[in-house]
This record gives sequence, structure tokens and C-alpha cells, in this order.
Amino acid sequence: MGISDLEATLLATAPAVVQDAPAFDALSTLWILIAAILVFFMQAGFSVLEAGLVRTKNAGNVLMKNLLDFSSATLGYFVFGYAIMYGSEGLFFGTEGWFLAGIESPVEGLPVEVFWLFQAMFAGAAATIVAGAVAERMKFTSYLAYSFVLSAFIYPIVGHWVWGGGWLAGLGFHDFAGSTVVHALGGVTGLVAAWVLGPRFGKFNADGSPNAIGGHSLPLASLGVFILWFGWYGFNAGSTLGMGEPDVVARVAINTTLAPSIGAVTAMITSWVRYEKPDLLLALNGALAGLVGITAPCAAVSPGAALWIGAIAGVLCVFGIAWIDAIRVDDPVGAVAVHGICGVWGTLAVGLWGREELGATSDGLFMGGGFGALGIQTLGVIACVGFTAIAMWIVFTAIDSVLGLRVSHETELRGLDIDEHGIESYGGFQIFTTD
Amino acid sequence: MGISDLEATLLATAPAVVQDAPAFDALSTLWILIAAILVFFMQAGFSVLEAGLVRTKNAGNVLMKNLLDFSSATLGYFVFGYAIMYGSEGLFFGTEGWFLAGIESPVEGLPVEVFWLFQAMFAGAAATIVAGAVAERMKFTSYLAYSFVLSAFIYPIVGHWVWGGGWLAGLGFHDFAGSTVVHALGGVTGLVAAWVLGPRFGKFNADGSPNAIGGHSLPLASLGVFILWFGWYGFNAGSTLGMGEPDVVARVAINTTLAPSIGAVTAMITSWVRYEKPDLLLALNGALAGLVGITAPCAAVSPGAALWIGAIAGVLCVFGIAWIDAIRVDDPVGAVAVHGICGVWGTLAVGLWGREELGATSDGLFMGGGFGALGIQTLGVIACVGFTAIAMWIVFTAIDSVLGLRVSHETELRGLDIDEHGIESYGGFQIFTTD
Amino acid sequence: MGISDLEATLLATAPAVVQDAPAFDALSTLWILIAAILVFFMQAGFSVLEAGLVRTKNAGNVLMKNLLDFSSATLGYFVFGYAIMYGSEGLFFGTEGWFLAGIESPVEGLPVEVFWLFQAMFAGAAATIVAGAVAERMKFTSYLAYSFVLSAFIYPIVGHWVWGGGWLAGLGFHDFAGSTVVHALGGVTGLVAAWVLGPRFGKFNADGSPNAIGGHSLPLASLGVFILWFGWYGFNAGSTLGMGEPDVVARVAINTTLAPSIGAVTAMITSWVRYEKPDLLLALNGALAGLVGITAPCAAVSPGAALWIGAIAGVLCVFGIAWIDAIRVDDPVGAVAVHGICGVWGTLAVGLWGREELGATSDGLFMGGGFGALGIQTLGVIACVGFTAIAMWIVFTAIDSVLGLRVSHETELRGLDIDEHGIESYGGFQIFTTD
Amino acid sequence: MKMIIAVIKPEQLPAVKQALFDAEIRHMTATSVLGTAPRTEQHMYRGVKKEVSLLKRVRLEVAVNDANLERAIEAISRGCMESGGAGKIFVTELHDVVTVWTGERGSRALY
Amino acid sequence: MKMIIAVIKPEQLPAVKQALFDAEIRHMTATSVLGTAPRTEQHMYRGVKKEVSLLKRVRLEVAVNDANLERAIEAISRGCMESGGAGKIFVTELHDVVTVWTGERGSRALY
Amino acid sequence: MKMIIAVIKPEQLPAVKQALFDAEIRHMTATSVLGTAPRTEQHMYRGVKKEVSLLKRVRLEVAVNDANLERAIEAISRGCMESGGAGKIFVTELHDVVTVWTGERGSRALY
Ligand SMILES: Nc1ncnc2c1ncn2[C@@H]1O[C@H](COP(=O)(O)OP(=O)(O)O)[C@@H](O)[C@H]1O
Ligand SMILES: Nc1ncnc2c1ncn2[C@@H]1O[C@H](COP(=O)(O)OP(=O)(O)O)[C@@H](O)[C@H]1O
Ligand SMILES: Nc1ncnc2c1ncn2[C@@H]1O[C@H](COP(=O)(O)OP(=O)(O)O)[C@@H](O)[C@H]1O
Repeated sequence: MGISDLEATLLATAPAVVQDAPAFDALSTLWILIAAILVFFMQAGFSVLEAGLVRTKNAGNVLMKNLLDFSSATLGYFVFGYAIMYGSEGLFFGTEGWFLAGIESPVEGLPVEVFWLFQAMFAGAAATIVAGAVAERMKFTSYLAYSFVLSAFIYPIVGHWVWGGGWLAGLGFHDFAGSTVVHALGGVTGLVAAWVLGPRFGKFNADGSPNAIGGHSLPLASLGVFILWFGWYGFNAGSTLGMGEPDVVARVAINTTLAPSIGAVTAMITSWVRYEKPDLLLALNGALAGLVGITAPCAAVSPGAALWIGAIAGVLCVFGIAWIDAIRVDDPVGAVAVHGICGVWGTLAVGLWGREELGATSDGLFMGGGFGALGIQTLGVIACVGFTAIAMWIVFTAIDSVLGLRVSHETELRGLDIDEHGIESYGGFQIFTTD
Repeated sequence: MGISDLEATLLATAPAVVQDAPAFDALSTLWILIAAILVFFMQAGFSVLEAGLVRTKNAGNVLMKNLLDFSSATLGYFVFGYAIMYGSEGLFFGTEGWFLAGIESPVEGLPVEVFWLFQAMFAGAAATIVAGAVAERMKFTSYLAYSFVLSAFIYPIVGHWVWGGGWLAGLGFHDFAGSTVVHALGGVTGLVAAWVLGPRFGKFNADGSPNAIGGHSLPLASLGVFILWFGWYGFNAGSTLGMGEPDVVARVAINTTLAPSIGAVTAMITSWVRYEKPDLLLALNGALAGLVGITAPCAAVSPGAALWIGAIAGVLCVFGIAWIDAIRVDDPVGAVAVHGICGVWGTLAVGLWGREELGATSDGLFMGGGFGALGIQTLGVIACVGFTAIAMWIVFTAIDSVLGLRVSHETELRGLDIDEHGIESYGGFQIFTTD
Repeated sequence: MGISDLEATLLATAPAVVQDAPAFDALSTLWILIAAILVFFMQAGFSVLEAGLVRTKNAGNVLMKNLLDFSSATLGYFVFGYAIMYGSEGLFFGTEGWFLAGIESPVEGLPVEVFWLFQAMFAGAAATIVAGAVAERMKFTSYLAYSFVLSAFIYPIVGHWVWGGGWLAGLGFHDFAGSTVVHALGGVTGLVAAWVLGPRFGKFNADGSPNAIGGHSLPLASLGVFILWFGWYGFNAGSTLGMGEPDVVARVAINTTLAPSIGAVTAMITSWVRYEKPDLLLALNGALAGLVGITAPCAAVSPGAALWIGAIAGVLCVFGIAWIDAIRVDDPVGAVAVHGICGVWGTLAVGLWGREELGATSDGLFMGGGFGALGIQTLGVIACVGFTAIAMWIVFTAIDSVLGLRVSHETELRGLDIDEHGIESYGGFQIFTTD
Repeated sequence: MKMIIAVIKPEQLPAVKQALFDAEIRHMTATSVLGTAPRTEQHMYRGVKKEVSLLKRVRLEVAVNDANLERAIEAISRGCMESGGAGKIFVTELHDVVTVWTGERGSRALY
Repeated sequence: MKMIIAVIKPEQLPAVKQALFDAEIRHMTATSVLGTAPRTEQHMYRGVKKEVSLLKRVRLEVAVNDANLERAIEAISRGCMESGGAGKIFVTELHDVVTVWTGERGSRALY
Repeated sequence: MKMIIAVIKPEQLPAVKQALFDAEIRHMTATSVLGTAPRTEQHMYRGVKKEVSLLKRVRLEVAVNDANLERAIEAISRGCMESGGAGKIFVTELHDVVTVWTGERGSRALY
């Protein structure tokens, strides 16, 4: 007995209910709350993944950045962000509901606090993606400044365009759970930041060839990826914003499983072929690439298409990581390739395999829908990524001139843990700090 | 109510069912089950947090204590605890339902097993808080003894007063999810224990000035805090004991997000001002402080008030930690400040920002309700904390005289892992065991 | 309000709804989705537990195996496994629904994608149990081959017998959540694999007496166990396949708490008595043993019986681990004893404490039902374990002759991380690689 | 000049360090090492005896002038005795010493 | 007396230890170190070549009497040869030895 | 032959290694150690001052021929100076060297 039909009936009986108090859909509220909690946990995943991929001397700094960017993101999103993103209709941004005052959730039946919670977790995720790309060299204060701006203003604006009833929503741009809004946005911000910051000492040789600067704990990195995958079920399946259509939730869930699975496999195989050995970090990145890739199309494509999308994402991320090195940008954790490149890929994939009957605006290219959907998806990606890149470039250069973005060379050698926080991440262990 | 009425309707259609079995509220049952599972996971958070904050030579011992105190807590709560806490009305303790035999859940529509599960997880949490405060020096056997007594008898008695229909409930004392019942109780027990045990070798100099004895893994500590925060959504939002009022659940959830976020920020700023550098451990403790602080008022205050409560909790925990050192009590993980002091703070906060329309017994001081609520909250805190302190002091001195509370000086130097369990926490790593 | 009125209306309009589209039970769908997500997270538990129990030089390899066996398991289960297990009735295996094409879920009201998801997670778990038993010496390629075969063919066949309407289901064999289907199957596969592979270099002395080869991180191992326990609530309580009977879900949940709790305690006591000191790893294994043991009977026994089952499982696993050593099989993580032996125990326990009124086929021996149930349970165990052992022995010898199962002696000494993947699990740490 | 190498048990480090400070010997280098022992310790690992033939030790290097050699050895010995009595001391010839910052060499570089 | 310092590859440790035991040399101190190598190894890290110029090595210290010096060197060499052949041995003068517990000094302290 | 033992700060390692390479000294053994320092550093731990009396240092061992001794010392000193100036160098007599693989001994084994 599906809630879906109930909802239908609800709308009939609704008016009666509405006048006194808004009628809440307890089941959908529970689901979105749980989804939000799962997405929250992704923060833990990001922090251990990124910590594991840096050297011991910078692990604490990365953990600190992950904790504080999330904290300030939720605060910034509470005060400004939500109002800009969902406060009111408008082509470019909303203007009501600062501090969540005097507004209701756009989703019928959901208390606004739960809807906000789910959205705030997304803002936190977008901000935290960057921590990895700027790891081991970015000043803590400057990082705080950046992350507040991103989650309080930049992310909400882009979010408004796509999800808040903005101009891209109007054009039928389809990004179900945020391949572009969250991941490509985070990825491109990481790219701009890493590029403005410059590479870590010793990352590139005089001739521009890259050196590997290894992380310090694969178990942490691997645990981080599993936690992220775990939370991603909330991220994608929760974007249904309710339990009204159990079959959609189910489809999203299976796609969110198949894409990362095959992504891990194809990334591993690619690494095997290119580098002789199956690489753990690339396989882990491949799983994340599959997750990022399926985030936009998760509801609008069939499991079969999800396999294609994930498989290609896995390959893309391996080449993407190599390409980022080739253009001499230093991204210690591969955030740009995984979130940026695969985020774009996932968004475009909606234009290839999306199906109208499954909720896409129109059938994708391979579904016989022609180039229409693909065109709109491309436009949307260019708009969001372009705007973010320019806006963040301004933000970073501004911060740089005021606070300075980068720590001193000595601090970089000694490690940010000691110099910026006066802490040691691993007391008692004998460690080669400059290995 | 929610589902329950429809069950009623359902039962109409299925009269056969009605007379024998009680009607269960499937949605609420699911929510409380999930909440209990989330609270269970906090156990993992406590264990990695506490393990990360001790030295390598004692990490295994802390992990062991965390596993066993939870195990014995659930057993003790099954055999004795639940009956004392919820077994029957009565001013001071209940007396029915040993082994859960022949009783029903006090909450309409919830199977007693699920209600028990949720409550048992709380008992486990209360017991485990202490593991950190007594770390690196308390005998394993004595720890087992203490934790069984706490979770089987002491905690249930206090719990009965507040939640089991005891005298404090009668007076209108409001502790929604347990700032006092769980956290202040655990914190004060830790204080008594740490005080009776005495400080670790080398913690205080002759002149009483404290030395820092660093933990061994910030990544573990930080992961632990994220896991705790994750589980806390179950802890607080689950204390609604059902999905009957989605808006209350939603309010609890948003407050449980804003308070720790701002707590982490204010704690970091305080540490920055006081100690020149932004400290990771204090920021992490600040997040926990915010969570502990909002636990009592989470349902009865607005998000705005939650920000105040969390912000003050964050500052409180930094000063609290320094104060504990100043009175020469050695609390390796800061449990007393975080759970004890902020637990008290959170309970009193109900008397300041609590609102009757949101479920508080009466409006708080800042809500124009005068000192009434604040008075009752203060009384409740004094009663619970006082009783616990006295009872546990007796328990610890008793255990001390029978089993001895503290390990030998040699064992302390060599580490409890080797001497008490014959294990090494980190095989293969080159470690300075006495660093 | 919310749902309640709807449902009410539903009961009226329900019949009308049914004819057009399959009506989904939103609540049950949500529960099974969440349960599947919890079971997914067990993968993270397995990977950190197993990584923590091997030496640093092999940690990355274990993590890689855990990631890839899960990925290939879901793919294999999508293409072949599900069809074989649930595709169609039939005594020995199903033959429809390859790629999930054109079939519906056997459970009324559940979208097939969600049902598949839950089942796929089980297949992944079965495959991953083996990773621990073959750790530190099995070739990566051969491991991939094995895990695909297990999850795509072997597991689904056994699963079909018991859960897919096969011959054992017909006989009334009761394995609620998979003590046999998942755990005994994984355990016996691990036994066969470890036996065919032979022990690690230095595990057994010339006289056959075993040496201990310690793991490298107890915190990881301990975190892994907590994650597994956390996920197990989804594993067992989710096997209700819906929220139709809240009281059953509740009973499963409480049993899934009491059994591991007492298992940890009895295992600790046993280790204390046998080896003078309370052992952390054995206590952790005891908790897992309790979980494995209660998996089959979790729904059909009372909490009291769960205590017995868990307590005995805890003792069994300690002796089991010693016994595996005694027969000179090298199981680095104790998977055979925990999953194999306790899986068998749990299945038989249904024949001892199972109660018809609680869902067992017939009352167990101690419930006055005589030997009937016990006989069928024994038969089922023998059939499943026997078939698996033979099938896997063939598989492993086949792989051995084609790819070779074992790495070279040099690789084993240097570690699989460097030789098979060219990675270091802990960069910067000073480590005795051959300790 | 001599280079003293003392191998002690980790738990002896505080006592030995103290003893050296009392003897006004303030400079040393410590390394955590594995050392053999007369009798092998036995740990338990999941119920299996673990013959630990290499035990955790701390290796202290102390460079001193010939004049201070005996004082240093006595100090170390005292520290060891106060904390269990284990410990082995090796003395090697020290040919030269350089303090980079001052460029001082020879025994003067030790002050 | 001499102090022998042998730097070997980690995987050579079991063989070398065995060889020393067979030669009835039972005491040693092991440290995990990083050593340069004639040819640098190449690891892969996320697809990027990683020039590892400092490789994991084990540094063994063995103090022996002059009489046993050659026996010890042969034993170590044998152990190294059985396990790949890498390895470097350094021998320094040992001026004195002290066993704290007994107070014995000089070569007698080595037994 | 001489065995040079240099104790430097971790962040000095790159510079010192480079300086030695420039002086064509390519072989060395590095250990991470804890060393005392003239002035103790102060870290903060949860707001409590942490007197770190033993600081992370890197211990470099370089075996050279007498002919190269000064060159090596200069190189190390230069490297240290370029990177802060801390650092202590100890020189001990080296009685013999063996390259296991070739069996070469004495100073020839150093090439
Ligand atoms: N001949 C030797 N060569 C090198 N190291 C030695 C020698 N004899 C002893 N040692 C080192 O000194 C440490 C202490 O030796 P000893 O005092 O005999 O054992 P213990 O410390 O257990 O009493 C040993 O663990 C070993 O590391
Ligand atoms: N001149 C030297 N000074 C100090 N240590 C040296 C010297 N030559 C070799 N070593 C140490 O001995 C180890 C083994 O040297 P070698 O046998 O040449 O390399 P490999 O072990 O790779 O064959 C080196 O890794 C280094 O740690
Ligand atoms: N007399 C000594 N014996 C042994 N080691 C010494 C001695 N003097 C200095 N060292 C080592 O050399 C390191 C560097 O010494 P020094 O240059 O005085 O301190 P810093 O490096 O802080 O300037 C010290 O940390 C210590 O490890």
C-alpha cells in the first residue's frame, strides 16, 4: 500500500488540514532526517580520507579544517545561505528567510527544519571537498574565511539556480542530487584554490615532472571512502525529499550501488594497465568517481545506464588525476579529478541516458531524445562551473592579499600541525617528518 | 500519535488481532529502533576518541574497557536496571520487570523490547563516559565492577527520578534527552573516580602545575567525535520516543546541529585567544560540549537559543578543562568538563530559554517565565549530581578496599596493555613507550 | 496528524489502488533500504577489522581485497546471482531475472531494487569473510577470481535452497538471517582456502606448534567490530523484510544486542581462565561470535534463549580459534572459528530454543518440541556446509592450477603491499616490516 | 672523547635521564630499538604464545669527554639500578666533534 | 672488542638473526632505519612515479670480542647471502662494555 | 676510515642530503631519533604547556675514508647552515668495512 497514492488522497483532503497547522508527513520527515544524518556522516568520511592522504605532519591541520568548515558552513547556511537558496523565487537568488525566520519548507509535508538540515549538510559537503585540494600548504585562517564565503554565498547562489527555482531550473536543467551543484562546484573551487596556491614544496621537478608525495595511512583513507559511500545513500536517495514514491527511492539506491562498484573496478583495471599494478588509492577514487558520476542521473536512468556512467567515471578519474598533474596543479587527494571532472561527467550523462518517464526533463541522446537534454545539461554545467570559478578566483585572490593564502616555507617543511596548531598528530610514534 | 490512530482503524478491520496483541505503531517503532542503533554507534565513537587521547601503551586497555562496560551495561540493565528505572511508578525506584518479564513499554505503540533497547544504549553511554577520565591507571577488574554497578543500579535510580515517573518528574524537572541523567551523571562519576584514583605519574609537578601527557592519535580522536555527533542525532531526536510529532523531531535535529557547530567555533576561538593557537582537541571538545549542552533543552528551545547554549558550552568546556587541572584532578580526555560541567549547563539552560509552548514545563527566565523553571532545574541538577557523587564515592572506595582501584607504578610505566592484557596495540611500529 | 489521516483514507481506498500499479509499502521499503545501508557499512567494518589484524606490510592488500570483493560481488549478484537465488522457484536454483530484468520482488510491497540491494549486501558480506582467512599470502588476482565465483554462483545456490524457495525451505529449515547461508558458508570457504593455501611463513614450528603473528592495530580492529555490530542490526532486524510486524523487529533487535554482549563477556572470561589475562581480541571475537550465533535464531527465540546462545558462542569461538591452530590451519583473523563454527552453532540453536509461536517451523528441543527441528537444522547445515566445502575446494584448486593461489616467498616476506600493489600503508612511520 | 651507547628498557628512561641530569650531563640522543634478551618474554596473542625474541629497548647515545666518562657511566648505572637493574653500556672512541653553529671542534664542542 | 654495525634489508633479518644464533652470537640491537641504495627503487603512488632514494633498512649492532669478530662477520655475510646478498657491515673499536646488573666491565661483560 | 654521525633537525634533511650529494658522498643511513636541546620547546596540549625536552631529530651515519672526512664534514655543515644552523657532528674511528655482495673489505668496500 504505497504512500504515493496516499499523498494523492492527501492533496484532496489537504485544504481541510492546512488552515489550522501544516500537516506533516511523518514518514517522509523521518526519511529526510535519516538521510540528513547519513550525509552528515560523510563529513567524517571526508576528514579521515583527506587526513589519510596527507603526511603525518599535516594530518591534524586537515582534520581541523574539516571540523571547522562544516561548523561554519552550517552556521553560514543558517544565517544567510538558506535564504539565498530557497528563501524566495527569483532568477538568481532568494532574499527571504534569514535565520530561517518566517518561512515554510518548499516541500509539502516536511518541517522546514528538516528540509534545512538536509540542505545544510550539502553545503557542508561542498565546502569540505576543497580541504583536500589545498592540503599541506594553505593557511588555516584563510581556509576558514574561504569556507564561510563558499557555504554562505557562492554555493547557495548556484543552488538557487538549479534547485531553488532559479533560471536553470526554469530551463529544465536536471541535477537530481548535485553532481554539479555540490561536486563540480567543490571540485572547480579546489582547482582554482590549488592553482592560486601553487604546488607543495617538492611536488614538481624543474622540468615540470611530478613527484609523488605519499599519504600516511591507507587504512584511514579506505575507511573514509567506505564512510562516504555509506553516507552517499542519504545524499542521493534522500534527494527524493520524501517517501512518496518508494520505487524512485529504490531506483536511486540501486544505481548508487552499481555505479561506484563498477567505478572501483574500472579504475583498478585502468591503473593496472597504465601502471602495471592494481592501485588501491585509484580503486578507492574510482568508487568515489562512480558515486559522483551517478549523483545527477541517479533517479532518471536505469541500472544498466548506471553501470555505463560509473564505469566511465572510474576510467575518467584515473586519467583526470594524471591530467591535473600534467597541468602542474598540485591536488594532494585528487579532489579535482574525482569531484570536478566526474561531477561534470555525471551531469552530462543525464543528457545521454536520462529518461523522461523516470523523471528527466526529456529523453537523453542514447534514449532517442536527441541533443536537447544534452544541450541544456551542458549549458548548466558551463554556467555553474564558470560562475564558481570566477567568483572563487576573486575570493581567493582577495583573501590572499588580505590574509595571505599560503604558510611559510619553514612551516611547510616542519608541518602545519606544529606551526599552526602546536599539536602532534601521532604522539609516541617514531616518524620521519620530512619523508 | 501519528500512525497509532490508523492502526486503530486497521484493528477495526482485523478484530481478531485486537484482543490478544497490543497495537503497535510501526513508524514510531522503526524510528526508535533506528535511534537506538545510532546511539549504539556512539559506543564506537567513545572508544576511538578515548583510545586516541591516551598513549599507545594504554590504547588497548581503553578499547577493552569500552567494549566490556557496554556489554555488562546492557546485561545489567536487562536484569536489574530497566526494572528499577521503568518497572513501576514510585518516588524513588521501580520494582517490577526484572529480565523484562511481564511488562509493557510505557510508551503507547512501542514494543517494550525497542523501548528497552533505546534505554539500554543510554545506560551504556553513561557508563562509558567514565572510561576516559580514569584512563591509563585504573585496574581493569575494578573498572568492570564499577561499570556494572553504575549501569545496573545508580543510573537507573537517577533515571527513574527524571524519566521513570519519580519525584523529579513530578516536580516538572525537564531533561529531554539526558544532559543531567546521562552526561552530568557520567561526568561527576568520572570526577569522583579520577579524584579517588589520583593523577597519572608525571601529570602534576611538585608545585602542582600540570604537565601535558599527549594522546597518540588525533585522527582516531577526531573520527570519534564525528561518530559521537552522528549518533547524537539518535540520542536527542530519538528521545521524542516516536514520530507522532514530526515538527518536534525536526526542531530537536536542527538544534542538535547548530549547538555543536557553534560550540566547536567558540571553543576554538577561546583556545586561540588563551593559548595563541587554534587547538584541534579543544575544538573537538567544543563540539561535544555543544552536544551535551543542547541535550536537555533540545526540544524546548528555538534554534536561536540553541546557538546561545552551544556557544556558551564551547567556552565553558575550555575553561572547565583548565579548571579541572587547577584543582589537580587528572582527566586524560576532558570527560568531566565536557560531560559534567556542560551537562549541568545544558540542564540549567532549560530554565533560561525553555518555552512552555515547545514542551517545557514553564517558560524560562529569558522567555519571561521568571525564576520558577530555573529553580526546579537547579534543584534537579543538585539532587542528581549530589546523589551520584555520594553513591559513586562509596562504590569506588568500596572497590578500592576490596580489589584496589589502581595498577602498580611499574604497570603504569610499562603500560596497561602489556601488563593487564599482554597485548601490544601497535605491532611493528617503532614507538617511544614512555614518551 | 500527518500520515494518520492518510493511512485511514488508504484503508478505504486501498482496493481501488491495487489494480493499476503494484502498490508499494513505503514504510517497509524505507526500513529495508535503511537495513541494506547498514549492512553495506559492515563492509567498512570487515575491512578495518581485517586490516588491523594483519601486519603493516599487508594492510593495504587486505583493504584492496575488501573493496574489490564487494564491488565484484554486487556486479556478479546483479548479473547472475539474484536470478539464481530468487529468479524462479525450483528445488536447486532459479533461472530468471538476469540483470534484474522483468521480475518483481518476492516480498509484496517492496520494490525489487530494494529487495535486491538488501540481498546483494549479504552476498558481499559472505565473500568478504574469506579475505581475513587468506590474508597475508593469497594472490590478489586469484582472490578476485574466487570472490566473483562465490558471490555470483555458490552463495546464490545455497541461498536459493534456504531463502529462494529451494528444497531446504521446503523441509522447514529455519535460518532467519543467515548463520548458515552467509556466515557458515563464508567460514567454511575460509577454512578450505586457508587449508589449500597453507600457513604463512613462520606460523607453525617444525613440531607443529603455532606461533602468534600479531596484527598491527588494535584500534582499527576494535573499531571494525563496533561497525560490524552496528551494521548487524540491519542484517538481522532487516531480515524481517518489512515493518509489518513491529514486535518481531523489536525482538530481533534485542536479541541482536544481548547475544553479542554476553558473547564478549564469556569469551573474555574464557581467555582469562585459559591464558591468565583478559584478551581484547578474543573479547572482540566473542562479540562477533554472539552476533553470528544469534543470526539464525534471532526472530524465533526469546531474549533469555539469546543469552544462552550468545554465551555459548563466546566460549566456542575461543576454543574454536585454538582448535583451528591445532589442526595447523592458519587463519590470521579467526574467521573460521567466528563465522564458521559459530554460524553452525547458531543454526543448530534454532533446533534447541526455537519456538513455533515466534515463527520457527516447530518448537525446539528445549521448548519441548523434541528432536524434529534439531534434525532438520542439522541436515540443512550439513547440506550447505558440505556443498560449499566441496564446491569451493574445486574452485580453489582450479584457480591454483591456472593462476596460482599463493604469492612468492619473497613477496610474503617483503609484504603484499609493496610487491602486489607498489604501495606502503603507512608512509613516514618507522616500522619493523618483518617483525 | 668517548661516545657512550646505553641500551635500556623503555620504562628505565625517566630514571636514567634524571640521573644524567643530576650528573650535569644534559645532552643525549635517544632511539627506540629492538634488543635481544637473555630470556625471551612471552606475550599472548589471541591465546597463542608469542615468543618475543626482540624486545623494545631504548638506545641512548651520550658523547662525553674522557674526564666525564666514569661520571657518566656511574650516572647511567645508578639510573638503571633504580629502575630494575637491566641495561648494557658500550663505550666507543670519539675521534672528533663539531658544533655546526659555532664551528667549534674537538672536546670544546662538547660544552 | 669491536662493535659491528650491519645494515641489511628488512626481509634479510630472519636469515641474518638465524646465522648469528648458529654462530652462538645471541645478543644484538636492531633499529629500523632508512638507507641510501646504489639504484633507487621506484614505487607508484596514484600513478605517479615515486623515486624512493631512502629505502627501509634494518641496522644491527653486535658487540663482540676481537676473537669472535671474524666469526660474526662471516655469520652476518652468510645470512645476507642466503637472503639476496645485499648488506653492508661496519666495524668500530669498542673501548669498554658494562653490564649494569653485575657491574662487570670489559670483555667479560660480553658473556 | 671514519664513521660520521650527524644529528640534525628533520627539516634540515633535504638540505644536508643535497650537500652530501654535491660533495659526491652518496651513501648514508638515516634514523629518526629524539634529541635533547639547549632550550626546550614548548607545545600546547589542550591548553596545557607541554615541556618537550626530547625533540625529533634525524641521525645520519656516513662512513668515509680519511681522505674524504673533511669534505664530508664541510658538506654536512654547509647543509645545516643553509637550513637554520642547528646540528651536531660526531666522528668515530672505523676499523673495517665489508660489502657482503662482493666480499670486499676495508676502504675499498667504501667505493
Ligand atoms: N653483545 C651485544 N651487542 C649488541 N647489543 C647488545 C649486546 N648485548 C646486549 N645488547 C643490547 O643490550 C640490551 C640489554 O641487554 P641485557 O641487559 O643483557 O638484557 P636485559 O635488558 O633484558 O637485561 C639488549 O636487549 C640488547 O639490545
Ligand atoms: N658509506 C656509507 N655510510 C653509511 N651507511 C652506508 C654507507 N654505505 C652503505 N650504507 C648503508 O648500507 C645500506 C646497504 O648498502 P648497499 O648494500 O650498498 O645497498 P643495498 O642494500 O641496496 O645493496 C645502505 O642502504 C645504507 O643504509
Ligand atoms: N653530548 C651529546 N651526546 C649525544 N648527543 C648529543 C650531544 N650533544 C648533542 N647531541 C645531539 O645533537 C642534537 C643537536 O644538538 P644541538 O645542536 O646542541 O641542539 P639543536 O639541534 O637544538 O641546536 C641534540 O638534539 C642531540 O640529539
